[in-house]
Amino acid sequence: MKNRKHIVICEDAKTRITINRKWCKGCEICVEFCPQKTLLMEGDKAVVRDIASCNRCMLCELRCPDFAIEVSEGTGR
Amino acid sequence: MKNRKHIVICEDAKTRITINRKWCKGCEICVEFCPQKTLLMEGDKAVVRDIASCNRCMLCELRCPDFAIEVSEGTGR
Amino acid sequence: MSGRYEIRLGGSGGQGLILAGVILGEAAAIHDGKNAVQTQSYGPEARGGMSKSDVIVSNEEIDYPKAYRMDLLLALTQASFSGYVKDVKPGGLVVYDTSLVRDVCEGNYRLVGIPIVETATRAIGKSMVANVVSLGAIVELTGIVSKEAVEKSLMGRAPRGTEEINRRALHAGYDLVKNAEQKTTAGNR
Amino acid sequence: MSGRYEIRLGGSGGQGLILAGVILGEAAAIHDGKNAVQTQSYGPEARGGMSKSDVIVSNEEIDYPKAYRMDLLLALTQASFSGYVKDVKPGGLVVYDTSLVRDVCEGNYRLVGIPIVETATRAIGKSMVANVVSLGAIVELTGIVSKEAVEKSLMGRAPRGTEEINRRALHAGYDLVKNAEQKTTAGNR
Amino acid sequence: MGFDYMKYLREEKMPHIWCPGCGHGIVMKALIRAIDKAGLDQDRVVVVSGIGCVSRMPGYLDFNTLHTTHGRALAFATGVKMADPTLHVIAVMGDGDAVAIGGNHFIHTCRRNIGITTVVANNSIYGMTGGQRSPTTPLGDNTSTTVYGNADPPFDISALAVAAGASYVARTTTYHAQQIERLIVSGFENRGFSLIEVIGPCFVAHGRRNRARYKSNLDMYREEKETAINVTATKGKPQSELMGKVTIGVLHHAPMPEFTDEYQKVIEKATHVRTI
Amino acid sequence: MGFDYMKYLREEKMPHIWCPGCGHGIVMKALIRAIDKAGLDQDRVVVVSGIGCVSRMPGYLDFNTLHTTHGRALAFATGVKMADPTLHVIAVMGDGDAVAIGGNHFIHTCRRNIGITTVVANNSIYGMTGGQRSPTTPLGDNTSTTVYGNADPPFDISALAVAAGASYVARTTTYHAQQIERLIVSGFENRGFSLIEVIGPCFVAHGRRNRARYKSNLDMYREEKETAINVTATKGKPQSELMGKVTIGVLHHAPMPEFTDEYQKVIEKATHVRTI
Amino acid sequence: MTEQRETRRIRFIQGNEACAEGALYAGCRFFAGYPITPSSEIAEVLGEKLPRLGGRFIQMEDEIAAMAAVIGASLAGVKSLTATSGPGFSLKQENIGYACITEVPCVIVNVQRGGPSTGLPTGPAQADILQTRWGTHGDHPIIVVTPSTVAEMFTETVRAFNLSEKFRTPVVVLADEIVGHMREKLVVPATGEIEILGRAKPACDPSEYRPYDVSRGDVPPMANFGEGYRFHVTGLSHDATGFPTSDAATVHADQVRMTRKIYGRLEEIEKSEETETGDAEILLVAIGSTARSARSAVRLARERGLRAGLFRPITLWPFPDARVRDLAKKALAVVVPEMNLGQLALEVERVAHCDVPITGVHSAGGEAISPAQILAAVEKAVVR
Amino acid sequence: MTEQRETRRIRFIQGNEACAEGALYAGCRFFAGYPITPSSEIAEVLGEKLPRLGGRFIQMEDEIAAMAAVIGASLAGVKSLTATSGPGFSLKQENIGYACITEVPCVIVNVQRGGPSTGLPTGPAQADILQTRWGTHGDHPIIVVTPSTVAEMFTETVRAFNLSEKFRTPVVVLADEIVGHMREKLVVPATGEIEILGRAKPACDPSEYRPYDVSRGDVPPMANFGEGYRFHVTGLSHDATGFPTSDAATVHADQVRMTRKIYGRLEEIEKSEETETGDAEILLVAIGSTARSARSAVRLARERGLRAGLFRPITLWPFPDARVRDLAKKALAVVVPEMNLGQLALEVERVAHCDVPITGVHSAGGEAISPAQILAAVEKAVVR
Ligand SMILES: Cc1ncc(C[n+]2csc(CCOP(=O)(O)OP(=O)(O)O)c2C)c(N)n1
Ligand SMILES: Cc1ncc(C[n+]2csc(CCOP(=O)(O)OP(=O)(O)O)c2C)c(N)n1
Ligand code: SF4
Ligand code: SF4
Ligand code: SF4
Ligand code: SF4
Ligand code: SF4
Ligand code: SF4
Ligand SMILES: [Mg+2]
Ligand SMILES: [Mg+2]
Repeated sequence: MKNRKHIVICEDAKTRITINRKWCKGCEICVEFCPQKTLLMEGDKAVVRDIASCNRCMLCELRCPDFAIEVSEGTGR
Repeated sequence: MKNRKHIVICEDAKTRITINRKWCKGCEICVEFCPQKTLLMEGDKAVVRDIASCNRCMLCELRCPDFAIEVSEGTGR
Repeated sequence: MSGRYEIRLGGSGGQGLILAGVILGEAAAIHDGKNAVQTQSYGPEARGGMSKSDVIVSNEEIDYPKAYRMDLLLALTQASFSGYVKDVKPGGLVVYDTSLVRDVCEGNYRLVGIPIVETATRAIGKSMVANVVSLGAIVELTGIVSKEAVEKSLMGRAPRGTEEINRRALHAGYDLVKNAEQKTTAGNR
Repeated sequence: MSGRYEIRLGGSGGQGLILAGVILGEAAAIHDGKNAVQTQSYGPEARGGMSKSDVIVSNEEIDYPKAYRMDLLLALTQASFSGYVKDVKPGGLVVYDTSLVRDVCEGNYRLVGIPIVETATRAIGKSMVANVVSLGAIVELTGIVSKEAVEKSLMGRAPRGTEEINRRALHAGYDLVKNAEQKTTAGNR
Repeated sequence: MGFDYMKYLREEKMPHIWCPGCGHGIVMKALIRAIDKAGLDQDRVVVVSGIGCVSRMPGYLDFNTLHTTHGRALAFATGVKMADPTLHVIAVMGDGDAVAIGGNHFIHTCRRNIGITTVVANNSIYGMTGGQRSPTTPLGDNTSTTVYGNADPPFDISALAVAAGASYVARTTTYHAQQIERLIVSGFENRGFSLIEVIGPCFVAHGRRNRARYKSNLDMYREEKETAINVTATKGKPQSELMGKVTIGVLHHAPMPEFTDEYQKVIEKATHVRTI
Repeated sequence: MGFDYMKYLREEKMPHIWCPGCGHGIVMKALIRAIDKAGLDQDRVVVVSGIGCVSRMPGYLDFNTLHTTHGRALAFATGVKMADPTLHVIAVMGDGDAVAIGGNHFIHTCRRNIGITTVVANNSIYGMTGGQRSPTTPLGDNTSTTVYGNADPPFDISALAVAAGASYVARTTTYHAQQIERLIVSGFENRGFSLIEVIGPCFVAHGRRNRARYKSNLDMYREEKETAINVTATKGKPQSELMGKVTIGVLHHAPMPEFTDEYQKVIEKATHVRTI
Repeated sequence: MTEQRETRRIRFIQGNEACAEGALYAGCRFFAGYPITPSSEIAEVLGEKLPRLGGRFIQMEDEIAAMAAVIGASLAGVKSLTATSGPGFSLKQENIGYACITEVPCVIVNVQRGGPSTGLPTGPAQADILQTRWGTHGDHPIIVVTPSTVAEMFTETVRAFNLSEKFRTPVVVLADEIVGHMREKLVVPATGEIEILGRAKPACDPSEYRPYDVSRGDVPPMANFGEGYRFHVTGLSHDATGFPTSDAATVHADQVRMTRKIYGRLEEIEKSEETETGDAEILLVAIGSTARSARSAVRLARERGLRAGLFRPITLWPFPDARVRDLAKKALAVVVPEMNLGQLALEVERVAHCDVPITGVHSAGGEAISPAQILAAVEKAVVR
Repeated sequence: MTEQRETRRIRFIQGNEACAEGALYAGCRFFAGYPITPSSEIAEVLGEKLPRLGGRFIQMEDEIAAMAAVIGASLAGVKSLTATSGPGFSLKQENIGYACITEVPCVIVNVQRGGPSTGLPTGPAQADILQTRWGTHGDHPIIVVTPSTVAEMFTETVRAFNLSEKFRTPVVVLADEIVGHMREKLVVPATGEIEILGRAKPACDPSEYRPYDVSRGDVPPMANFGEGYRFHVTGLSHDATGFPTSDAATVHADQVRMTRKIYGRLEEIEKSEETETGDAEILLVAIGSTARSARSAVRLARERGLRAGLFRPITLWPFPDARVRDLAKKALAVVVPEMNLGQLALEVERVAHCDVPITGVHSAGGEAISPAQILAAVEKAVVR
């Protein structure tokens, strides 16, 4: 994914969550099934509520039907 | 079956075997699987060898694919 | 009115514009005794994305059934405004929702901006009835069908139990127009 | 010989007449450098019942590929004799098996009755080669193909191990004719 | 004694076209006896077939008879049954008809459990067209399209029917002529889709090409006799002992609602509940 | 972490056409990961589909991709595989594609055990055409063609595949995203035909019409989660406890010779043994 | 509500819905189909309405099965319908031929979309014109009607059933996406307002019944399965008894008879509409939704002083050779607009090209042809 | 033995066998089929011979699957064939349209028997003439060749493959039962004696490959699956990239281009044979086995002093409009014998009827038309 305006990155030392707002269709799957309640819906897009709570289980990424959310290790920036 | 020339009837007191020589295609099934060896092939048609040996098990009639052999009780004629 | 009058209801899937078009067409064809043809977009264009419902009303027989030089465009999304406005005929009418359509370009048509969705949500309590509010606005603006006709048609199509809310939405549409500021531009396109 | 010569080999399925026709056609077309077309009957007619294999031989190109006025009919069953004899052309030749065809009607054709199946069974020991015996008889009678050609063709088609028996059958066919009484009738059909 | 087949035969069409020793005649006779035993009204029986040797059967049977296109018998039969659910609809098909080109209709008709009694005369070959491999031809067999031995594994038609949802599935062979009749009769009794698979010989187009196993059609019947094992006798037997065996008898019977009956409920709902 | 899907996506074709919450995207991602994990050469992978929502998948995938006619994916795939058995041939179909119009190709491809890895995205509905009943729609459901409730009983696709002869049959749901991937990878490892059935939601054309069960697509995912039971956990459980459950995991694995391998033997025979 | 009524009803509905209503009005009580855009609404409406009238609806496993089921149901005496679009219509071809040779009445709707193959599933086209005539193998006469309004989707479906029953033949309603999907006013006639025909039934004793007895005319009376006439139906060539024959003379004669049963009674089958053809120098020939554009074009042309006229075949097949030839003879030019690359034009060419030059106006990309495009062609035709 | 050889071989074989041999000569290495009379021998011969050459043969579950498999195999780079007769040909129609729109080379043999439906499975016919042109839905150009001798079953099959590869299009070999089943001499040419064409391959880098790039001509170069060009193939209307589009202008232009790729290069496709046409007053037009009878009839007519001549289209579609029109212009009458009720005649009528009266000689009962029947029609035509 090229870094464009619609790409929103949320990051802490351990975790980096990237959401492609153009591709996100607002299905809420990532939010609903995140075991940590890390995510929430803001209008019809998923956003990170609390990056620190993420345990990087990857379930949101695995289940997002739209290739719109990506979880990786924080770059420590 | 109307009684025509090609209908051959062989009968004793107990048994009547009717063979339709026009329909018989000579497959030998009746002969081969008659438990009493009552029948035999004559050229390419089945014929009765020994009517007395027949036990009226009906197997020949049941298996004849051509509706060409019929077993019934003898009329006692 | 005589002759052919072309209306396009443009928006996105789920806004109920197809139904609005059907109600309008039915009002004209059945209750006002005119001729009407309603068509809509199908296929990828219709799924999720832009949706359009075209109604042609005429006192004469309608041959060509597709809208091609619109007398009126209703735009409930920016995309439908931008995409369809070029097909409005000179001197035509463009009605748009003031909250959803922000980038309004002027041309040889009359622009009418009204808060349709807001009205539906605030006054009626259901954004879903924006389509009926729009209907009211269009009828008030153009008189293309009689109010009796559109009301009969609406009542015939409204699911049981929603008659009242729909009637209110329709009237809210009438009222919106009565109160609205009308911008008219006579561009030289 | 020049011009078209039509041969029908008629009998019942299983008598190998199709193959005989193919051997004859091949002899003419490949080994004698003539033109030949072979056709046969398909379908219900072919299953169990009557079977026919037609060969047309010509020095010229053969257009119409179906036999319709036969120069020669070979009949290995009564049914094929009775069914096909009417299509033999005036002055044509009818060869039949004397044991299988009993009801011979005369007409404007030459009748040649020979004990084909008997020869196959007695002289060769295999009724199966009646087709090849027939071939020999036809070749001897008509010279429609050369003996070298028919032998080459036969050897090319005979399954390995059966070459000798087939050659003997062919020659038995030649001999049959040489010895046969030939009935000729000049009816006035 | 001596069953009178003539009542149900179009005698003027006889003798039939099947080759000497072909099992299709045995199946036809058993079907006639079964219809008679079940007491079905001759005028209310419809026999439907596709294309193939066995599919010529309806032509000989004095019922309402429908000889359709290759593979489509069950789809036509479904239309007949839907139009008039009180008709007794019987389908007769070959293995090619039923599970080669007709495989889709076969599984869907099983699934739907519509009241069609289906007899598949499975001779493991395309008889009509001269002996090409069918989807039930055993591995290794010679056919006109598998001259190096068949490499295309066969279906178990009955197992397929069970998995597809058929409520009654039975199998036997042409050797077991009486059992065919009995199995068809119980097929009639099952309200819904019933399959009776009858394994039979085609010496002319199949046996002849596999002389190592079959010198004549009789060898094929003998094989049926020898390889058959009644389903009741298989209980508890280890898989190894059943290798090469053909299980016969009622393989599966699990009654479930018949489709036109269920549709009748739809009609009742529709004529009562009125949605706009 | 963070799998890079872009290597295998035709990014310029994204976002895909599927509705919000549609499970097809989850299947596509799992397939991509499985291909990556199995290390298949991108140039040697052919993805074949029929017609339907999920059958649009190949358009997004950067392989050799073939979007065919409705129901015929496996028949096209068979041609591709026969022409070049070294290609990795993958078929993706919907339930309608696979077992409605495509049912015959489905059972025959299972039977043949040809090396095609097949993913059926079973959402129990015809999504593409707007929500008509499919052969996997549950009894009683409302669809655009069953407004009085569906009376046409559904298939168990996996069971059908097993009976048809498939050598590897696995099932899971879109909720079990990781398991899809694993099951596809082991499908690749099975030499022959492998079926991976993935049960998924179509809220737009199915769920919406059955509001009593589903308020949103999330309810459909929840149902997948709740009804699924791993096959390993079913052992010994009485049938009654499994009612309404969906068994997931590898349901059947019985390796058998792959068809193009067997055909290679035919070629070898043919080039050595010469008949006249 | 779809029950037949004492009074007319006015509705504002889609062409596809009107088609379904027409089927019900004509007495259709069985539908078998397989969904496909842009015809699915016909199935959906009938899935809801048929059971209300005691009729039956079934969604089959594919289009082949749907066609088969429809024929089976018709043989059991129930008027039957199927509906599809191009891909499904292609699949039905074999069984359409079966209905032709067995002379089983039934109606097939094809709502045309862009082709070939999957093509443009939601784009209109008229590219199956020649397929409806020649799509199945072997000689086979067939009747094809082409509605161009929502009202005609109703009336032509009724007529299709009537023709089908009267002539014992499958009839195709060849619509296009535009006509199928647009909404217009439909006046549903009261019961009895349009005459509904059924098939001629045998009067003889069952034992004497011959299903293809044409001694009293080219259309043999037809018994239903289950009525006591135990007859045989086969897709093999057959004689009057219904049993197979391969007697060449019999088969040839029967093929000729089957053609004659349609072509010999054209006056009962042909239907067309003419607009300003009286003095037309430029003749337009068009069907379906394109004919509507053509009618507009005629008006525009007349406004410009051009003597244009439109001939619209409503019965497309058998093609109205005679009338088209007559009109063409009087014209200076013929213009054939159609949503394809030229199919109707070939037929017009066959019957009329010696008399007049023919030009086509084509659109094969899924877009309606506008009156302006046709007008341009008319103007050009005049100049030449 | 079927391997290609240094020297010619002479064989006496059936037309169907010659067709199979022609396919092998042309480089066909895949066959998928479903048995049907009277075409089954083609499958049977190839089932035996393909594996000897390392090729592959598969008997599919039906004709639809066979057509699909053939397209799939061709996309993987292998020349592919299927063979069938009427009922199977009807079933293949949808996928034939797929091959047209995706422009995948392949050859389909239809050995015609009597129709419609099951008809006369072993009787000859020529009643699929118009179906080969119009059988699938949607506009689609197609090439159809019609052999009339065993030798032509070979050469026309070779030519069919060559045309198919050259033009990226399905090609139909339309034979009839007589030509398929009769035996004649076939001289199998030595390797190299007939030029064998392959498809034009892309020269560009895979990243730049556009599967329908027509910038260098109407026939786009074609990569095979697995070669590194990862492209998309769809039966939806698509643009040069191969991906779906519903842009009307693009789709229309592409449909026009696909027609042009065939109709624009007629000289490379047309093939015909003329017998005594130089001064012909009575023009016969016939194909396949009927053309043989017609040639006899020409000779018989000439013997009687009648100036008859025969035009035999070998490429049937695209139809040789220009030549038929020219010949018809010079003639006093045209006679079209065909084993059907008049199909070829309609096409002749289209191109020529303004110039000359046309009569047909028909046989639809499964019997060949004899030279005498044709002669009678010629004599009658003269009298008129
Ligand atoms: C569409 C179509 N394809 C192929 C055929 C040719 N055909 C006729 S019968 C048959 C197979 C018959 O085999 P099966 O159903 O097993 O019956 P059997 O002859 O063995 O009794 C085939 C392939 C056809 N008639 N129609
Ligand atoms: C021959 C043919 N018949 C019907 C259709 C219409 N059609 C397109 S997709 C589809 C069903 C799709 O359902 P499914 O395969 O389950 O896929 P989904 O859309 O649910 O993912 C149908 C009926 C078609 N394209 N072709
Ligand atoms: S990785 Fe797991 S914990 Fe983190 S946001 Fe995603 S689902 Fe929640
Ligand atoms: S799962 Fe994906 S598409 Fe759905 S809300 Fe989350 S990020 Fe958006
Ligand atoms: S009835 Fe039994 S014993 Fe008697 S002849 Fe027949 S088979 Fe033999
Ligand atoms: S079983 Fe029947 S056909 Fe066979 S030999 Fe005996 S009587 Fe004849
Ligand atoms: S070919 Fe086989 S199946 Fe057909 S009739 Fe003969 S034996 Fe029976
Ligand atoms: S209609 Fe259903 S299957 Fe199709 S994209 Fe939408 S949710 Fe998915
Ligand atoms: Mg069979
Ligand atoms: Mg689905």
